[in-house]
Formats: sequence, structure tokens, C-alpha cells
Amino acid sequence: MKTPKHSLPSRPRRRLLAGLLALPAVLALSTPSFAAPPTSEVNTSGLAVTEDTVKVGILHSITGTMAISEIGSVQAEKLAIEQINAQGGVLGRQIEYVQEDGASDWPTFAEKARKLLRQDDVAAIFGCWTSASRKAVLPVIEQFNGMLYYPTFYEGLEQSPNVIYTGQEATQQILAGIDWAVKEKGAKTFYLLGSDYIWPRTSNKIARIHIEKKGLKVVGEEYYPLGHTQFNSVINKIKLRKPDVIFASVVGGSNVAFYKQMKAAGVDLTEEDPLLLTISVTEDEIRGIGGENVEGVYASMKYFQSLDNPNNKEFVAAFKERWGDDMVIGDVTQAAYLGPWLWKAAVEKAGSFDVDKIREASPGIEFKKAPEGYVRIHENHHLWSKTRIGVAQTNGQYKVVHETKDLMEPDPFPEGYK
Amino acid sequence: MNAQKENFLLAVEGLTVSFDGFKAVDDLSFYLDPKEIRVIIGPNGAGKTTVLDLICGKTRATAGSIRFGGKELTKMKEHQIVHAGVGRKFQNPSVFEDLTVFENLEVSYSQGHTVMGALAFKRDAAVVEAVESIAETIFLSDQLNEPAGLLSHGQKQWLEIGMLLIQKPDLLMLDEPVAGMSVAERKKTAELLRVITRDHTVLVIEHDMQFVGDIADRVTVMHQGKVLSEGSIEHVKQDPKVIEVYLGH
Amino acid sequence: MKTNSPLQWLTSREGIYYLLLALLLVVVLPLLLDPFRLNMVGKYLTYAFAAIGLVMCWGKAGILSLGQGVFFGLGGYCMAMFLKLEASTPEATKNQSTPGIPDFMDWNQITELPGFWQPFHSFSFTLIAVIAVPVLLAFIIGVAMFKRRVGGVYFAIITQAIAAILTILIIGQQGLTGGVNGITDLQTLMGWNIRTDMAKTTLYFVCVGLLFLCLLVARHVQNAKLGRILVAMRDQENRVRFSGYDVASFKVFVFCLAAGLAGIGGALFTLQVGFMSPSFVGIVPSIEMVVFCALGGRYSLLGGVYGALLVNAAKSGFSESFPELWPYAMGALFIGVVLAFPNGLAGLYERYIMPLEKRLPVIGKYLDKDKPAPQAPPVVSDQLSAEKP
Amino acid sequence: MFADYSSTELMSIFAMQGFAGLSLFSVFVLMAMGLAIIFGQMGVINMAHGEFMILGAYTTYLTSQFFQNLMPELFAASFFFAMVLAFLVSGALGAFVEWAMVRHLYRRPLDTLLATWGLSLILQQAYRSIFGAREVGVDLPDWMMGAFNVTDFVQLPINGLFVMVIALSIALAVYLLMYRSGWGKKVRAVVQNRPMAEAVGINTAGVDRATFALGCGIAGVAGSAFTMIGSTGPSSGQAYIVDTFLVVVFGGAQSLVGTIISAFGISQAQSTMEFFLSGSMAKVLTLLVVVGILMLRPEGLMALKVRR
Repeated sequence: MKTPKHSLPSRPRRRLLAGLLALPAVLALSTPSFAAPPTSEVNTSGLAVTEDTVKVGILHSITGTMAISEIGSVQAEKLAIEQINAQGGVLGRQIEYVQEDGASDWPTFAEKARKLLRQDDVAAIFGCWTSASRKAVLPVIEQFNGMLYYPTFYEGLEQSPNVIYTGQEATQQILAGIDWAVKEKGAKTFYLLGSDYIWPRTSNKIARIHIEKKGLKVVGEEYYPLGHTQFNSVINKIKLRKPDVIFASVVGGSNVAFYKQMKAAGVDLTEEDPLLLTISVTEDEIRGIGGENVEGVYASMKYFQSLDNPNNKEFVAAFKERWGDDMVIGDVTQAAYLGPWLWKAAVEKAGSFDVDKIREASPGIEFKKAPEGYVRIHENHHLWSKTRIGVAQTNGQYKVVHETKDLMEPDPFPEGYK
Repeated sequence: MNAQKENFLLAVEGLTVSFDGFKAVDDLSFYLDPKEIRVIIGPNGAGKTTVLDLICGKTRATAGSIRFGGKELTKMKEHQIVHAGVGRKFQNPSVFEDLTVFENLEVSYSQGHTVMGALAFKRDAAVVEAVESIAETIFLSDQLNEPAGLLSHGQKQWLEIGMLLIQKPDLLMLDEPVAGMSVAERKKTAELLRVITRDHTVLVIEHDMQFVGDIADRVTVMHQGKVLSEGSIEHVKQDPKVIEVYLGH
Repeated sequence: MKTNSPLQWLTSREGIYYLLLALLLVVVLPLLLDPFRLNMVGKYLTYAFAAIGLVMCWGKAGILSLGQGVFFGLGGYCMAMFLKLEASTPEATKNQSTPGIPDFMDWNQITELPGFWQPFHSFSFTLIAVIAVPVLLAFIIGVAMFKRRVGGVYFAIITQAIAAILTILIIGQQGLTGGVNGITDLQTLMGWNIRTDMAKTTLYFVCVGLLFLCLLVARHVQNAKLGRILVAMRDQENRVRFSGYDVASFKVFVFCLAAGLAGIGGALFTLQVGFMSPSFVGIVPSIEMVVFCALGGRYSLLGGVYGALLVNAAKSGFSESFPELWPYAMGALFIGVVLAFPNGLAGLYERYIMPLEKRLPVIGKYLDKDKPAPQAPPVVSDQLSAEKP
Repeated sequence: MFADYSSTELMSIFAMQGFAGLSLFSVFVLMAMGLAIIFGQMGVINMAHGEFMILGAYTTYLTSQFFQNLMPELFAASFFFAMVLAFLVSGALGAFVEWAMVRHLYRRPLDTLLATWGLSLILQQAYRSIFGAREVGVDLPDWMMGAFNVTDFVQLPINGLFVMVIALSIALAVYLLMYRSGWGKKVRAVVQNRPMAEAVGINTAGVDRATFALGCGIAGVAGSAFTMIGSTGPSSGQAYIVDTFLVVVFGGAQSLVGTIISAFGISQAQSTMEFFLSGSMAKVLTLLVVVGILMLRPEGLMALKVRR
């Protein structure tokens, strides 16, 4: 493994550092930018920066099976870039983006990341969605010392100096969700259900440990292949085991089948017997599933389109204006929107586009205009953020019923949850 | 009985095969002496081709036995039956159209029949000689380097016969060897068969009674999967049962 | 086989084609392309191994396998397992609950390296396994299917189902296999960093060298009597059978040959790309490999190589310039090849370019001296269909 | 394993699992009927079969949108209208594809596989361009939602029953058409001996086109029915293709009855195993068993024994 020039602080020191670093970050952000500094000063590592432009990459699947999920992220990233440009760009330079298609194929992601870094010399890449695509891209990003802003909530267990994780890692989403279900809904028994790959499996592992720590019981754990569309058997099992909570991390097209079949099998989720708590169904997915099929489903995430705060209202309005009135915005889309803004803040704080300097500047960066409220980059390159519980309505939106009091600390390598 | 059996080259006894209940060959028995030329005749659907299929292993018998030179063929695989010395020509000429005449004969040459053997096979003088001599027998010396696909229908029939000969089989089975041939080709084929029959046992299916009369030692008449009559061509021509079957409807 | 010495062969028409390809791969491309693009060509070439296998298996012997990706993937996984073990030293993984095992195992609460991973500590074992594992699986499938005379469309669909099974299995057993992410973050081969430009360029040349080796092996098989029997089998299976051949064992052989070639390709892919994932074991890559082969010309070994190069280059090119259009272009390519020139590029070349060569005063006369071996039959038709069980 | 449950619960489990198996069965039958005609009868390996299904699903989506927005009072009946439309749209595309592509490939069945795979790429991307990459949700009329409560524990979902009824009606219709009508005789005549069929005055080109269109139309109806239980996205069709081919091959390609029996066997096996094993392993085991049996019996379950 290549050792980065800047090594991450060891774990015990992190909390302390976070507080210290936050202060200068606020100061840095509040400094107004003057006339654009010369290129030779802000770009010492051969990036595609000119006197008035800077190139970044957008790398998502816009074809293939993952396009469904990733299109929203592309839209959000483009919107953020356009907004930044309208405000005068970064260090006086307009952002130009090179968009590449990962085509839902992991080696293609790696190949395109390579192209973006080696041929286009982009200053940062906003992209990837699935863990597999990130894992494929990661060695490339590290080798050529690029900067990746990764938007998806994911399983954790990773902390690359060259990645800023703008979505939540597993514990942020799961612990808050389960705590809420236990405290507010008196849940005692849980049924864990997921698609068969690393994120659901890791999430359920964390969930199981957390549940068992509380002395409560997991009565079933089940995985189905990605794209599976027949859930009648598991629905029967659930009916039989009578859990208080179904903890679901089913992804993609399987969701549609699962919720439709739940409803058809006579499980009325609004009765909350059992209660369904998901960490994977955003507003985006609901469009495909149909609002009436998920009514009463609870989701544990950091962002819902219905969040009631001025930042979000502005963001939602801008998004709809740019991409159409019928757009919905899910958790990942919002996280993708944070990427360009956090990068801009880091560039301005570092006064340079150089990746090494951005990396150094990143921890402690705050973004107060975040639609989700307020976020701050932890030294482990993940975001401090609040977790919310929303309940799905027939109109396809979540109604927020709970919000963690404090920002949850990101903990990609959770002690005691391995 | 057993002692008697040993004297036959081919002994077919109680042979039966049924397709979904339809008995195409029904309790059939006949015997071939070494160097005998036997012709099977019979109306369409009598089960003639099926008999050949059964002997060469293409179709599996439901019951009965086929003994060939002391070996039980019904239990053997097709290629083992060939190695035991049974060669079979199909009704429609089946030669390898993408290969040249030379290569067609070479493929049938009795060496390099295993995967490794075929990989290590060298075209040595013995091979060339064997191929050329057979080519002469089957009137194709001038076409040795032509793709078989370009041959006429009759030439393909000859080539297929040549491909059997080069295997040096003890028993040759020919399914309508002159079907679809011109008169001239027919004559040449009869000539060819006469050469062949000098040192092979031959089992032929044929309709052309003139041709049958020319070559057959004995004739077996089949009808509805059974032997209707057997004997010399004159004998079966006189047999009222045969006349009934051929003319009665 | 009519040529006696290698030199004579190299100056024959066929030899010149091989020389031209060598010139392109060894001289022209390395001079024209930067290391990044050259590495991409190297990646495409790994598919050419699978395509050569398909030319032998499908073009020559008429067995359409939709499981070529399985063998490619298995070869790739074998190599990836070795590299992953090398990368997972106790030092590099000291943050794990169980240091010294691959990271994804640790995430899945596996505390001990599973038995079947153990031998992959050895490089020589790995090299053997890269070929042996795919061949063994192909042998089992081949014996089971061909001895039962499963052929044609049925064989294609069953191999496709096997590809599906293996994909689900690899994804489902993620503690042992890395799941859907695959085996990632591979860095060194026996201490040699495979991520540098220098290493990638070296690997490219290794890949080209092995490709020619495989081409020559395949060519040897094609020109031996075995090759003629394969073609004969494709066209008249029964005649071959009743000429005394155990058809099934020949099919098993060529299927295993294709699997072995694909396995080598897969291992080189892992080395050049730096990871392996179940997406290469699946149905889509398997079909794509068939397309490389079909585009290049299913009867021509060199056609397979050019097919793999061109389709992949087109795919990369299209997806860079018109990301939303490339599926249309790819789809149109499939349909166009099949409808308009079923013998692929090799067929086109024979039909349109070869006659032109003769008009060139010097080259034409030179090339005319040896008669071109007809690579493809005049009419393509699947004899396989006649052979439904 | 069963010790925790009372006997009534056990009875209910078996009843519900049986029903789960039946609904999987009807899904398989729907998918396989169209393919049984196209692949089993015509020998065309249609890899774009899933995309024809999804075309039906999108047609259903558009129809239901249309009714919801313009004629809400008729919305309850829109589904039947949508199914007819799905049949026609998919059938029309099928006829076009047959004319433009498939008819040139009847002598090369394996090449149909490649060409239709290309077609499936094009169709998927076309759906993506037209309907967007996201999945669309089809709203169902209220009467289709919910379930009959047979006992406290056993509920039969109405849309599941509905899909089952559609599946069986289609199977019956196909059977009558293929085996009890003059047209079916023509189709089988063409399949078995094309030159002869031509010689006796059958318009083989017309029969081919109609047969292919029929198969695609049925795929469209299947897609329409699937909107009730599955997802509708550009790539959703891909999920079904391997299963569908296995069902048809396993049944014995030329036998419709075989297709139904094999759909029943595979669905029951899979849903039973799903109850005892994890979903992934159940799927792997089911496929393995199917492949294993196919190796022992390559001609499938219900193949005719013919003289070859």
C-alpha cells in the first residue's frame, strides 16, 4: 500500500482533533475570495487547470442496470457545479466537467477513472455508487493520487486518504435506526433481510450485534440474489416468526417485487405489525415501487426530500427547476450534491487544487448550506451528520418523525461491531 | 446352437426395437456367413434402415442380440463397433463437404482415432499410398484435392464407400448405394461393389431389383419389422407372401 | 503442414498474416500509444485468448459455449487469489481482527484462511491452477454433457445456466470469494509492483507473447488431423462417429482447450487490471466473448484476435464520446455482423480484399504462389440444429 | 426445525408455501409460454424475450397513466385494456423484428442468439432513453390490492390469484391454438418440414411471422401481468431470461405440456428450498438440480421419442 504523505491520525486522537480543526475551517470558509491567483501557484501537480477553468470528472453509470440509481447523483453533481460556477467558480476558475460512463461494469469504472486521471488530469472525481465500483476505482485513485467524492451510504470498513465519503457509513444509519425502534416502538424481535452482497451483510452484522447487545433477539436473517423478484417464501417466514421489526436492506429492482408482494400478501405496513425499517429505500426507489405499496415503511437515513429547513427548500426548488418538476431527491442524490461543494471549500481553504493540499485541508471542513442541515468532514474522511427516521407516505415522500439530537460520528471501523 | 453361431460373421437374434410402443423391428433374426453378400429388401417402413441403425449402434435395441465375430454389439458404443469391423454407409451421402477428398479419406484412415493419436498423426507415405489406392478404386483419383462439397451426388456416394473401405471393415453395410444415381453411375457402382465383395461381407439395402439380382447371394425380405422371406433372389420372387406384400395392395 | 521449416512458413501467406499481427502488437501499438492506452489494449488482448478458444470450440467444432466467461473468470480468480494472499501479509493487515487473511474475509468474520485458499500461497501452484481449474471444470461439464450427446442450442443454454449458478455462488459466498466486489486491491506479483507504468507495459508484452504462443498451439491443433476431425464433426457428426471416432472425447478435448485458453486470458486480465470480480463469470461477458469471435470471423484464429481488439476498442471509444449511444452501436454491430457478414471480418477480407491483392503487381504475384487455404465454408449453416437430442 | 410451531401453524405454513410456489409457477408459465412458441416451436433463441415482456409492462404503465389522468372513472377496468394493448404492441414489434431480422436466420439458430442479444441491448437503451433510467411504478386499481383471508394466518393475495388466472388462461389459449386449431396445425407443419409445408400450399413466411408475433405478444401480456408483482425498468427483463430458457428446455422444448410441468416442478422445488435455505443457496441448488437432470435426460421431461 502506498503511504500517503499525510497519514491519518490514530483513532484516540481523532475526537480531540475534530474540535480543534473545526475552528480554522470556519474562518477559512468565511474569507471572501479575491482575484484568481495564478495557475502556477494553485496547481503544482500538473492538473488540468488554466487561468480561468478547472476540470473535474463525473463518473457514474448512465447505462446498464445501475443507471437507475446513479442518474440522480449525476444530476445533483451537475447542479452543484453549475451553482458554484454561477457564484464565480473555485479560486476564480469555472469548473468544467468530463463525464464518463461506468456502464454498471466495475472494470469499466476502473478504466474510466484511469482515463480521467491520466488523460484528462481532472482535479477531482465525483462518482461511483456501488461498493464494487468504488473498490474497483480505489487502487487507481490511490495510485495516481486523485480525489474521489463518493456519495452512497455504504458498509464502512474503508478509509482511503484519497476519498471523501459524503454518504453515511453503516453505523451512522443503523445504530440510530435500531435505537429509535427499540425506544419509541418497543421493538424486541428483529428479522434481518437483505440483498446478497457486502453492504446488506455488513449492515446486518452490525445490526445483529447492536440488537443482541441490548439483550433483544434476531429471529431471522435472510439474503436474496441481486435482482431476485420472488419474496413469497420469506414473507411466509416473516409471518411465522412474527418479528416486531423487519430490518430491510434489499436494493434495486428487488425492492419493487418485495414491497408489492408484502402488500399483496396482506401485510399492511401502516399497522406496524411488524414494523418495517429500511436503510435502502429512498424517495428514488419509491418512484419505482409505488407510494401506496410502501406507505407506513420507516427509513433510517440522513436526508429526506421533505426535510423542513431553508437550505433544503432552496435545494429542492433548484433541483426541480434544473431537472424537471417530477424529479424526486433521495438520500444519495443529496450526498452527491455535497461533493462539489465540499471540494470547493477544501480547495479554497488550501488555496490550491493540489490533491495533497486538499487532503490536508479537508478534515474539519464544514458545509452550512447543506440541504441536510449541517455537515462537517471528520478526520476519517467521512461526514458528521444527523440521522433521521422518516415514514413513507402514499405520495412517495417521507414524513420525518425523528432526528438524532447530535451529529453522529462516522466510525468506519466500529470497535465491537466487527 | 452356440457352436453353430460361431460360424456366422453376424448373428442377429430376437432383435426388437420400439418407438413409443410402435415396433419398428419385431423379433427379427437372421445370420450372415463370412464373405456373403446379403440384400435386404422390403416396402417402405419395413424397418430396413432401422436394422442397420441397430447393428451399427445408432439406435439401441429394446431386446434381442447382435453377435458379430463373437462380440455382442448391442452393448458397445458406435466407435467401438466400427473398430470391431463394421462399416456403415448412410442413405443420404454424408461426406465432409468442407474437407478435400484426400482429407475425407484420411479422416477415415484407421489410425489416429484417439484424441492424442489425432494430434500426433503424421501424413506419412503409408497413409498417402492407402488413400491413393482407395481413390483409384472409387474413381476419384483426379479429384483428390477438391473439396468434397463440389463433387456430384454419385461421386459423393462413392467417396463415402471409399471412406468405409479405407477402414478395412469385415462387414460393410450400404443403405441404398445407387439411389439417385444416373444410369452410367449405376453401372460403375455395380462394378465397384463387385470389386468390394471379393473380400468383404456386405449387407445392402436396395430397391432396384435388377441391381439386387446382379449382386446378391441371398436376399432377406422384411415386412412390418419382421422377416417375411429369405433365400435366393429367385426363391423370394416366387414366395406368395412376398408377392402378396408387394402387389397385394 | 506442407511447410517444412519455420522460415518457409513465415513467408507463406498465413505466416505473413501472423507477422503483420506481431508487427502491430509489438511495434506499432507500443510506439503509438501511451502506457495508459497500451494497458487498455493489453486488457482487450486478454479477451482474445477467450476468443481463440471460441474459434476452436465454436467455429471449428461447432460447439457454442455460453460459459467461456466462467473459465476466463476462474483463471482470473486463481491469479487473484495468489496476488491477494501476497497483499495480505500480517503487516499490511494488522488492523484486522485476524491479521494475515484477505480483508474481505475479515469483514465476514472469517478467522482462518479456508483450506482451498492455502495452496495459492505457491506461485507455481497458481500457474498450474490458472489452466488446470478451468480445464477440470470444463472436463467435468464436457464429459457429463457430450457423453449424453447434449449439443447445439441445449449445450449453449446449459452452459449459460452454469454461468448463472457460478455467479450466484461466488456472490453468495462472499466470505470466501469477496462476493460482488470481487478480489480487489492487488498490488504486487512476487514483490514486483504491478501498478506502475513500467510493469503494465512489461505485462503487455508478456500478454502478447503468450497470445502468440496460444495462437500457435491452437494453429497446431487446427492443422493436425485433430483439426480436420473437429471440422468433420461439426458438419457430419454421425459420419465421424461411424468412421470409428469417439466423438464425445474430441468434443471434451476442444471444450477443455477453449477453457484453458480462457483461463490464461483471465489470469492475464487480473494481472493487468488489478482485480477480479464475478461480473466476468456471468452471462453477459460470456456472450460478449462470442461476439468478439463472431465479429472477427468464427472460423479464423486471427479473426478472433482482431474481433476482440476491435469490439473492445469500439466500446471504449463509443462510450467516451457518446456514452448514451454505445449500447445502440453495440447492438447494431451484433445484428449487422450476424445478418450481413456471418463469417465476420475474416470472411469480408477473403471476399473483398484478397481479390484486390492479386492486382498489386509485386505482392499479388508473390502471394499467389501458395494457394490460400479456404478458411470458411461458402455457406454458413448450423449443422448443430440437425443434431438436437 | 418445526418443533416451535403448533400444528395449525404448520398447516398454514404448508398452505402458504404451496401458494408461494403456485405464484412462482404462474410467473414461470407466463414467461415460458411465449418462449415455448418461439424457441420450442420455431427454434429461435430469442434473447430479447425479456425486453418484449418489459415492452408490455411499459405499455401497461402508459395505459394506466392515461386512464388515471384522463378517464379516472374507468381506471378500475384499465388493466384489461392494458393487457390487450400490451399484446398488440409487443406482437407488432415482434412481427417487425421477424421481418427485419429473424426470417433471415432460420437456418442458423445459434446466430439468432447473437442477433437477438444485440436487439435486447438496443431495446434496453431505447427504454432508457424514452422512459428514463429509473424504474416506473404502475398503480393498480384498488380492487386488485389486498388479500382474501382464508384463516387468520392464510391470506391469498388477489393480484397473485389474478396472475395465476391469467397464466392458466394463456396456457389454455396457447394449447387450443396450437393443438386444436387449423392454424396450429400449419405452425407445426412448418416447424417439422418447411419445404413440404410450402409444397402443400402453406404460406410459410406468413405463418412464421404470425407465430413469432404471437410469442412476443404473449411475452407482452406476461410483462403486463408482472407490473403487479415485479419492477418495471429498462433492464428488468434480463432477470428472467435464464430461468425462462431453463424452464422451456427442462420441459422438453417442443412440448407445451412439458413446459407447464417443468414450470411447476422448478417453482415448487425453489419455493420449498427457499423456506429451508437462504434465497441464494435455494436458487443455486434449484439450478444445479435442473442442469443435473438435463444431463441425464437431455431431451427434457416430455420429449417425444422419434426415429432418428
